[in-house]
Amino acid sequence: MCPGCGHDQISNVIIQAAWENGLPPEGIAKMSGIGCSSKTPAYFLGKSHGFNTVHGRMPSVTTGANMVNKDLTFIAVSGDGDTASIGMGQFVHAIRRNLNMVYIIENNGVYGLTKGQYSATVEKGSKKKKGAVNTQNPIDLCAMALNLGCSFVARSFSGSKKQLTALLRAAISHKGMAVIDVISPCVTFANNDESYRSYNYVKENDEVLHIVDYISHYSPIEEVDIPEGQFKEIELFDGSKIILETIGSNHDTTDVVSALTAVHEAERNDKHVTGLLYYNGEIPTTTETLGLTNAPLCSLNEEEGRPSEESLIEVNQRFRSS
Amino acid sequence: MCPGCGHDQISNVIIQAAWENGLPPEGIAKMSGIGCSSKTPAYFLGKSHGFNTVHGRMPSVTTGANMVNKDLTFIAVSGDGDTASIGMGQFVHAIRRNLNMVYIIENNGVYGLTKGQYSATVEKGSKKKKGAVNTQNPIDLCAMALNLGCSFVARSFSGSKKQLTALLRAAISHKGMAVIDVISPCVTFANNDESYRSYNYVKENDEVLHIVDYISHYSPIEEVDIPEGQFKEIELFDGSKIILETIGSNHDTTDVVSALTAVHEAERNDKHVTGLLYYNGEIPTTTETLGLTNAPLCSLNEEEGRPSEESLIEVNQRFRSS
Amino acid sequence: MDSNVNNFVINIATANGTGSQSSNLVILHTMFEMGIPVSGKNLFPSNISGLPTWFIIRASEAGYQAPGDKTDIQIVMNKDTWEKDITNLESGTIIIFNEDAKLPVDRDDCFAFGMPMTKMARKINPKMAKLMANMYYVGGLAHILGIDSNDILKAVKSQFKGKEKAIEMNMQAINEGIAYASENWDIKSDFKAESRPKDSDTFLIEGNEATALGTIYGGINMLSWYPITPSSSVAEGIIKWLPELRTAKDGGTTCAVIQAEDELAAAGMVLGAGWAGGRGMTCTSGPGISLMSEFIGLSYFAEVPGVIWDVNRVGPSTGLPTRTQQGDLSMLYEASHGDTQHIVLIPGNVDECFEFGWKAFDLAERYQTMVFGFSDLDLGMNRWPTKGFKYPESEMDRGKLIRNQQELDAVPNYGRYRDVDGDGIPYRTLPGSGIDPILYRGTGHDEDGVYSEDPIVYQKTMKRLKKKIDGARDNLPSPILREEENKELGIIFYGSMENSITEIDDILESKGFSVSTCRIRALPYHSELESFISRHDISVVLEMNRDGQLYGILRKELPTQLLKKLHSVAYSDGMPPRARLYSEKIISVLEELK
Amino acid sequence: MDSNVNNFVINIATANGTGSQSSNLVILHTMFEMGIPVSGKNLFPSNISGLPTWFIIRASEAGYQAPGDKTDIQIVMNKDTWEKDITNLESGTIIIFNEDAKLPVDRDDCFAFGMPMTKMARKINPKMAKLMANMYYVGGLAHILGIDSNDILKAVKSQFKGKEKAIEMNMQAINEGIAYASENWDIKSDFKAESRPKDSDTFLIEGNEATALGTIYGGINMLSWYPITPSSSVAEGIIKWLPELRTAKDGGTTCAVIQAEDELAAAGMVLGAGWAGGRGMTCTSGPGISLMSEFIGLSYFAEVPGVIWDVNRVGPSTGLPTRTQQGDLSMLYEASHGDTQHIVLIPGNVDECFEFGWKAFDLAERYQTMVFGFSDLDLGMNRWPTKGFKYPESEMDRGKLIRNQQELDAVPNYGRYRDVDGDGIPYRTLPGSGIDPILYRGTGHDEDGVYSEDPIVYQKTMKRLKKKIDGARDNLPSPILREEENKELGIIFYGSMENSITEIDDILESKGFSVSTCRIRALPYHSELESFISRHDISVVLEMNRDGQLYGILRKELPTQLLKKLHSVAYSDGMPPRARLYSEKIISVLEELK
Ligand SMILES: Cc1ncc(C[n+]2csc(CCOP(=O)(O)OP(=O)(O)O)c2C)c(N)n1
Ligand SMILES: Cc1ncc(C[n+]2csc(CCOP(=O)(O)OP(=O)(O)O)c2C)c(N)n1
Ligand code: SF4
Ligand code: SF4
Ligand SMILES: [Mg+2]
Ligand SMILES: [Mg+2]
Repeated sequence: MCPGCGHDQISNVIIQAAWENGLPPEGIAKMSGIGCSSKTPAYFLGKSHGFNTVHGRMPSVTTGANMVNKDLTFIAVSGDGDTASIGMGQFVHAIRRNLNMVYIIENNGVYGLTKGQYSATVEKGSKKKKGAVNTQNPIDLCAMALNLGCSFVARSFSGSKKQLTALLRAAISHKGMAVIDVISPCVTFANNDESYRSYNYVKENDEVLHIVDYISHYSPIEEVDIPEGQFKEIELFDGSKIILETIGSNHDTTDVVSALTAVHEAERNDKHVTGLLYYNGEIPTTTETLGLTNAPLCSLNEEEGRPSEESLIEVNQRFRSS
Repeated sequence: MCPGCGHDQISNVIIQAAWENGLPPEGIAKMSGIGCSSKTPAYFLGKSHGFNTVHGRMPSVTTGANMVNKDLTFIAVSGDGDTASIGMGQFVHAIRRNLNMVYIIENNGVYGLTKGQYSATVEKGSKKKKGAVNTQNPIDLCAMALNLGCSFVARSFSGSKKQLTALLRAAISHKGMAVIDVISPCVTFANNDESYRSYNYVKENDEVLHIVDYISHYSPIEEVDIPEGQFKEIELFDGSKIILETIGSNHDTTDVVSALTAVHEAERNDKHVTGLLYYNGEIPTTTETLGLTNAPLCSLNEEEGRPSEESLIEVNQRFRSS
Repeated sequence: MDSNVNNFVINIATANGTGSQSSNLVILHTMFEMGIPVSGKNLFPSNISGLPTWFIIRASEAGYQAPGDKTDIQIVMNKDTWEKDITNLESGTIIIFNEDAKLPVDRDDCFAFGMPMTKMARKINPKMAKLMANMYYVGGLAHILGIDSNDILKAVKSQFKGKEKAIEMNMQAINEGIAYASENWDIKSDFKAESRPKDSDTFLIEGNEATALGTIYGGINMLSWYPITPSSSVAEGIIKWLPELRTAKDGGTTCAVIQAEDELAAAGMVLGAGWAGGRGMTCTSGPGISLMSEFIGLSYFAEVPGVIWDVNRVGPSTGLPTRTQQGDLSMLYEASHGDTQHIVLIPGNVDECFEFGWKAFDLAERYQTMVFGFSDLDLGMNRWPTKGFKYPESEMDRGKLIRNQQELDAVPNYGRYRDVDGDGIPYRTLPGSGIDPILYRGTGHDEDGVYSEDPIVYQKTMKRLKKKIDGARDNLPSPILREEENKELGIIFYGSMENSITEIDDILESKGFSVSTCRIRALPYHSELESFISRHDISVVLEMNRDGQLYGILRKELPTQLLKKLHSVAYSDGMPPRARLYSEKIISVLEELK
Repeated sequence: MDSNVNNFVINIATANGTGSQSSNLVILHTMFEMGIPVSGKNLFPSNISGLPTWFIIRASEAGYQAPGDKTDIQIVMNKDTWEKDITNLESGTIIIFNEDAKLPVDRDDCFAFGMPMTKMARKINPKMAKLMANMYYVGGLAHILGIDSNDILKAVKSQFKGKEKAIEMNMQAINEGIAYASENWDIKSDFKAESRPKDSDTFLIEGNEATALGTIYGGINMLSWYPITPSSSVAEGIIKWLPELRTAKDGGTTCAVIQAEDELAAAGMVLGAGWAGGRGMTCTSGPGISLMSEFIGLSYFAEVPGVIWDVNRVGPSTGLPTRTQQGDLSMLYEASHGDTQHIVLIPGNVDECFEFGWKAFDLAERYQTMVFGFSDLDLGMNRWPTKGFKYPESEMDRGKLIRNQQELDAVPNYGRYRDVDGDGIPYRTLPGSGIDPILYRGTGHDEDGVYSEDPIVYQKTMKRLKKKIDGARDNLPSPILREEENKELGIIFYGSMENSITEIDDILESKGFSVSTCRIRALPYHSELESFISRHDISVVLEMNRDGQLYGILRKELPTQLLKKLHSVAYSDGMPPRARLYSEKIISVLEELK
């Protein structure tokens, strides 16, 4: 990871939340796709098994694993490229199935690992190191999840350790799909050309002497804590600003339409609304819907997993007489 | 097509709308994926070129074609399986790009061509010929499109010829992505076991004498015309009912949030809201965003399409002296 | 064959969606229950209603199951193909047609018999006339072939189990058909259906249902699937049998079934299940395999067990979705970018569909890799005889799976990817166990599973993988050999070609060739294949594709000195292999060699 | 080589993200501008910051461009690999290290020279010390090799074009480095960098940028891409050059660029563009090809032109994303299910990257199919010399494209898929033209493009497709032959192996072998290949993968009698091919043959 990357802060919160929730590491499965974000499971919860799968397809692998061992706690990390572009279909359908997992999106608006192309969540008007000004609407992954009836939807910021820890702890406890979209700035590629501390600005105007392959060091953004219902302007490493708003305590987390309205309204005002947007603990999970037996399927022995010889004789016989 | 299939009615409306809009057939490109719905371009506008592509990937092929010949009118037909399952990613991103096309979803809640498995748009609680009761949330493709900022979103019913023709004419005239989700019953596979005219009901209780490979004949549902702001219960071929509501004239087609609210509300009341839900003619299309030259790229000649020899000499020289 | 008793081919031309399939199955099952060696092929269109369908029934005392190269009795019901169906017939063919179609039958050189089927059906039930009309040709046929109405009744009863009214009405139509034919048709045919003592163990079943049962007995824990012809009925078979066969004591199921959003997701779920220690599988056809390629490579490199059952249809692209081919083989064997190699099991009959259905899981776990079942539409969606499926001879093989600390301690110098035993196969532990956790990945990794870009580490891993899969050769189903004394000509073939090989063999023998056969049942190929080729003067690889895909694989891998003995006969037009056509192609290759 | 003048290998070990790349390029360009035959290889990790990176610079009077098998001068800057970097060196190596790392250099058998680089850098600019430190090793090297500070100044000036302060500070660091070294280092090395007369036409460029320019001169109309190492810089090169080279008179661009949502979409866009009459292309690497498989089959069967440029990285799966390999070849050639075969162009140098960049479109339109460019990371992302790119010798070939009614009338018996000319290539019309519209499809179709499931129609179509692609063979770039008189040994190779072949050849000649070479530049293979093999006693197919992928293709397709002459040397560890290693492998194969 580049020094100061938001993803590192999230890794720390994951460790913290797992610990605070008293999860034994062997009960956790770390899942990810491909990207800087998806590399992070190498750096947290080293005593848990994990699977760094292929780009955009983490949800399906998690689904298969969940089916055969539903007792694991699936903590998954993805990027905005991994989820909103190549992985859109699997994201949507894992939500629709209410797969029991925590789905963390480490959202930086760019493809970090491939050196800074825009992702589909980047804001309109952004003009970054690579390419022209983005003129397309960003895809808001929380709005997407809400609209699909996702059973737990939250947004946070990599620098909001307290809020993020609380949300993550709740997500881990939640039975069903918990989507947390975490704004997590890429210090290396997601900086605005125009802002006065950006890579290019510095390169042109200050003393950076090299043209390729130099990653500046930034300190991670320190703790950001915004009381419910309030908002705050946060200055990022490159001097650009984002406005974070913590959703008010009067927000009804059981009402999809009002959550959607809040998200769209914040967007219109160039803010990012954070906090728990929607929650419903009553929706059956995939394994419940399918009516699986109680023991994890991977633990079944010969008798439990394979029908008896008598049953096959009976099956053959039935065909003969039909 | 099976006799009575809703898709056939839509084909007729497409012919009608193209004619009423005065589109010359050579100016139209018919695009589709794979499915019963996607086969229909073989049966309309025979004087137009078309491409029946692969399953779920029609939007990308349309995108490429649109880039090199932006003067064509792209009329695309897809199914709910084609769009909401395998094609979800491409659907989302074509919308995000505001590709200039008409995207008709012939939505029957099932995979017709592969014999009746549920699609992701099927309603909760449905219990059809194949498989168990569906317990998952349906994906509402209009809500999806609205949420993504799609520039034209409408819903209709294959039997609502008048409404559908009007919507389609508007969609064809629209500059940008026009999504029309058309409820289009599959008479062969989308019938409810419990309803008194369903395939199974009839098979068990009446005189259908064959067990395999028999497709009943149904008359297509006759004209359904519901005044704005009102709703009507429609009886389908199998005796099951759906409630269609035409969105009121007071609906503000420029307000995404109120359109979303209307869709979600209708869903809560087991209704389907139809009509033009959202419209914005100001969003630049993909080719506008990209700043393409005015002539369709496929028409460029040698001089227009290939830089001059002098320019290459200059390029070489530049490298030498750098 | 000289006698026309139990030796004939019936072709029934209808449109799909008209219910003719019921009538066709009544004919097939009637003859089957009479003990006549019979086979049926359904040639249906990729469309739900209205397009032409042909059903071919072949009776053959010799037990030939290929569709036959000519038609003896043609039934024409479909106006759309009427003319073509009739003009293509050889002289002397018997034609049964529905008079109510009001279309001409201009073949004086044939024997044409009409019946006003729709009109007659209308009398029984006006609303159902179109549907019922089909039962009248059953009657007409019964008359011509001398089939007893009581034999038909048995088949009708079992088909419409318990539905008395249906049984009654259908039998009325059939009997009226018999009566009409005997009164109005002046027939001098010697085609006859004669009862034979029937092996009471034998029954007919579609390959896909056999596969479905096989996987259930193989302990499948997760089926992920995306509908696609001709593989859907594997999934539907599993779904049908699970409640009865795989419900646990607590009432829950021991196999999760997920209709995935597409084939990429289906493959991903298989990997997820395998990684977590379960037996996951998906079934698909060519387009699905193309879409699964990336995941197949991940399975190979990260060594995650899984099963993909490919029921081949005609490619490339969407191709002919309801026709048969062996066109995916070379793709399966090396699917995905980079250097890869996969285990492929190739059943040739319904017994093997069942057997390889369960065995695939054992092999996948043993070799910690993706194992393919490779069937095709002909084998998968038509009905074939079996004497009953055999229970797996041994317990499930979970391979080198470490479940607890003791087992771990027993492995010296454990590392997830360390070749402790020298066979290229490492040990593995499961998530949830807390034992030696690693982060699985598709990127380079060392013997302990740690990320590595080291050249030597990479190269050693790849070498080990090669050794691992190569080592599987002789543990895979061995070829089935049938050899003649003089080792003149060997035919190497696989899969559903099995259904035509006896007839091909007989045709070739009748032309004076002495033919041995070798049916390949798996890739990478078994060492016995090499000795088979060595022993024979000439070997021909016979397959249903354009490019000779198995031939190509063998040319790549066999010792060079054997190649001069090896020749290719590859042909595919979507139809199940007709023995005469393929025999002729073999002969012309042999003649070129002279 | 005996002399150490302009014959040495420098290995620079740093961590990525520290800015060392700038220093490395200064060294490379200084020597290049001095007229020294030099090449540079960047071995970087798949990670943005902090992981080990090596840059290998080789000077070679013989013009060898392979990285060399041993290191003469090792620069160590990275604490993480410090120990390994040092222990692996051969005796006598010169080691330059940053003293401020405070790590030991325990190699008495080597010549180790330290410099307090960070401390010195801190004096120039405390904030930028870590970054500036890299310029000190440039100084140290300059001292050892006897490079004049003025020669360096030229390279620094062109690199930091116009940024006076940067130039000044960097030069200060470099000069301080030179001064420190001459004062403190006691060196008896005879490695020397000596100026040579430089061909003023020659410049260095990355293969991917050459490709980008080629496609722009090929009239590309649509680029769809999804970022993936090592192909991204093809797309970025196109994006960079478009405004200057492809802006129309009205100010609009003549090439649409779309960053797709994934590789499936990127491939679909290519087909859409080709179908609509434009020149569409995408660039990707192995995982992308796997994902594009389904669309590749559609292109083949529906006959839609398109170009996919594959820059190979190490597979399988995610593999080693920043290392090089020739591991996708067999997949490209037969990608997708069913019987398929695709045209593959294989550039071996930057001139061909440019040439095949434009030619791919001509061939795609001529043969109405997907054409692959097959490059690799080494060729694509490292800098190679060219004397300048050559303008296409003829106008764009749009193939059998019918633009208007007259042209249509000129084609007797037109049908979209009718083989009017007997070469397997049909004519096509475009959407928008109103001329003979059809519905394109991936399902079976007859000569007029109408849906068909007819067996004969299908079989004929497939035969024609085979003929069409086979017919392309001798219209594709022919192999480059370099033959010795006595035709003892032929080496068949392709792609970036070109950079090592002269050295391999020299090594083999020095061991007494007489070596001819044949560089394959396209698949399906050109007929000249067969005569090359016939002429030579033995031919070895040399490639950078595990399984001998080209060898396998040739074994499948070559006349059987040639196969006994053909042998395989395939090896891949992710590194660009070192000549000595591959030569040894060739020799051991030859020895086995004795
Ligand atoms: C199939 C495939 N396509 C492309 C890539 C190259 N790739 C690696 S990471 C990445 C994007 C990562 O972006 P994101 O998910 O936002 O993660 P970040 O690095 O920003 O955390 C891409 C395109 C790949 N590995 N696999
Ligand atoms: C890659 C791929 N997977 C699966 C299929 C099989 N298939 C054909 S149509 C279809 C579903 C069609 O459903 P929908 O889009 O809803 O269309 P409908 O037939 O209901 O109109 C499927 C799964 C295919 N052709 N290609
Ligand atoms: S490139 Fe960006 S996302 Fe990746 S590690 Fe660096 S800062 Fe983080
Ligand atoms: S199966 Fe359903 S969707 Fe397909 S043609 Fe028949 S009625 Fe229409
Ligand atoms: Mg990102
Ligand atoms: Mg549908």
